[in-house]
Amino acid sequence: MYTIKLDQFEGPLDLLLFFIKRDELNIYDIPISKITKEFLEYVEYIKMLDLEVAGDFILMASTLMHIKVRMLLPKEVDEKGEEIDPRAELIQALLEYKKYKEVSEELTFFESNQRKVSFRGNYDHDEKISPPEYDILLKNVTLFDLAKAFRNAIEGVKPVPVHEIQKINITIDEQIEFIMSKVNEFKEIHFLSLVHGMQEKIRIVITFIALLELAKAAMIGIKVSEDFNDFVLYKLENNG
Amino acid sequence: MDNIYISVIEALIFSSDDPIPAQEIIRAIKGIDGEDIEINIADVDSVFDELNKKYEDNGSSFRLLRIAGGITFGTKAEYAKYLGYLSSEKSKRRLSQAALETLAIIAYKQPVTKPDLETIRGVNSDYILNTLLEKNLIMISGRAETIGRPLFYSTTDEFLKYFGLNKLSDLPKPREIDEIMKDEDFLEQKRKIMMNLIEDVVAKETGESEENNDSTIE
Amino acid sequence: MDNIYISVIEALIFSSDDPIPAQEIIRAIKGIDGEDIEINIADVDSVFDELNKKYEDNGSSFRLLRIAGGITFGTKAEYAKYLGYLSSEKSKRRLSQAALETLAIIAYKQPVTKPDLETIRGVNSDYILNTLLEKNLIMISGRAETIGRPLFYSTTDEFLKYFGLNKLSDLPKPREIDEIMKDEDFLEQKRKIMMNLIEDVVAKETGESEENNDSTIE
Repeated sequence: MYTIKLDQFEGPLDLLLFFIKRDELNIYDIPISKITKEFLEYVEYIKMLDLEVAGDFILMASTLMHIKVRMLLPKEVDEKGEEIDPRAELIQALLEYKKYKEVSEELTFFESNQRKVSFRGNYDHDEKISPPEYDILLKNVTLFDLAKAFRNAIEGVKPVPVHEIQKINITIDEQIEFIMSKVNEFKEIHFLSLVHGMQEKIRIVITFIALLELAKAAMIGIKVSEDFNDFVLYKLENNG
Repeated sequence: MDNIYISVIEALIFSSDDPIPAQEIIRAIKGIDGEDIEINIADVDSVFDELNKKYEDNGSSFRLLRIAGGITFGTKAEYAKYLGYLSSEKSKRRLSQAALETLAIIAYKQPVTKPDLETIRGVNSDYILNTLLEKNLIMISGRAETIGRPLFYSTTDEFLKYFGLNKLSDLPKPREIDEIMKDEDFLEQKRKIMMNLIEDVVAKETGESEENNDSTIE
Repeated sequence: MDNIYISVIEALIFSSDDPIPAQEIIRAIKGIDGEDIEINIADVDSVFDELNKKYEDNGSSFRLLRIAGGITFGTKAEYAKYLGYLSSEKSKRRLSQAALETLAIIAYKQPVTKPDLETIRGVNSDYILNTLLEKNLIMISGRAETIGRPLFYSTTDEFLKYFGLNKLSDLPKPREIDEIMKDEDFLEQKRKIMMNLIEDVVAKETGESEENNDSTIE
């Protein structure tokens, strides 16, 4: 057996290509018995070395055995009546693998050349001014914008210590009326100014629910305000 | 000093990850071309001036700076707004690690509530959730039936677009990632088992089963 | 395009830590100076040539390169040995033959699944895929619709950068199988391997650091 360094081979296909090249074999007429015998010798050797890749080599050994057995049996034919060479698949696999192996050798050149190029190492001292206004990208009102504005409104209410249970008489219908009157009066009104002066959180909550109802029923419109913690209610012309 | 070293010094400053001290420049040149090369700190200093004069004369947008005992390149102030525009654009596109972690938890466990998310991450996640909502990568998708009825968070279509996914089920499964990441020991184990199996097959095919000797595999 | 933008373009490229696409340069300029500024891709292309001519004329050690669909500054090859002396980055290991082979298959067949990759290579590729993912040379790019819906792998921009390619179509064309057959002696491959060997010997002699372990070529 030739002494070859096993770690030179990337796998069983690579090893088979080596045999074919070394013995100047015709890849389309591989002497399966000979090559199988030799391959198995190497598999024994690999197993002895307990190499990680042994499993893949044994799998190939088993493929070679299959082909060897099929070569001894009567020839199979395909639908066109042509004889099937049991080696055909293996040949295809070898050529396909070789194609990429060749390219990978070319890639080594690109790698070598590129290793000679260095890129700029330090960017810490470039002068930069980041304009904050470019961070604003929002275009449409989303549920989140709405919810955030609402939360800000809630947080704007100063907590007052309350010791007695107060009953607040307020209904959604009342607030719907309240909103409609404001919207009709001003055409446009910011949510924060709408709830300005409301002392109880529940009143703001009810007002908010009321405006959601109105928006859902297309009685009013809602759009973004320049202040992203707020939004604008506006009168819809067809309801005027 | 030989004039050929002007370009070498320029290249060394350009590619150094930190401001490079003159001493280091000299060390590299002597390290490659020999200790007897004539070059000293004063040479590096005059190359510094010479290069900066060249950049000034040909209207370059960068120049050499002395920072923390070393030399480095920096762009000039007049381009600051253009560079700032790009870097703010970039930071918008780049997700921070924390955001990515949060996004990942939401993506895999959705719908998920903030308390559940914070249990997993071990830190308060208000700010990150807000950022992700603002970037439209996640959305509020409902409410849990548990105490306090916390909000559910889920990922958006924008999220799928950001990661180039067609649908949520295209996300790599944690199991698949494990499989790629599992350590070599495990692979080794698997291979040994495989070897055993294939060996049996080979032995049977070749009718040599009686000689078969499994001594290589424990 | 106004000539003042030559320096702006130079600054934008110089200050970008990734190769910057011409589109992005235009976006930054229009973002700052207004959408009505006249500048287009052809302008950026001619500034590219103009600047490179300037660097060539005044003996600069770096020049503009087109990599991964963008523009970036890179040093000229003749300074590699000096830079390698100081930088551990440059003396890091080359990719192994197994890694190159796997990358070649992914690059040409992308997106490709692990089973397909392993069929071509004939070996288990978990470990190598993990390595390439960690190095950011490949990425998970989706899922096949075939049974088991295996993950798809594709190459990254980092891959293009590693090999100094502007786009995937700049990759060397694989030979057709018929052609491979004609060249039984694999003469071309032998010549290439020899050239690479010589290159490495030269590099070592000129003092690449001893950590540089080109284990791929014996």
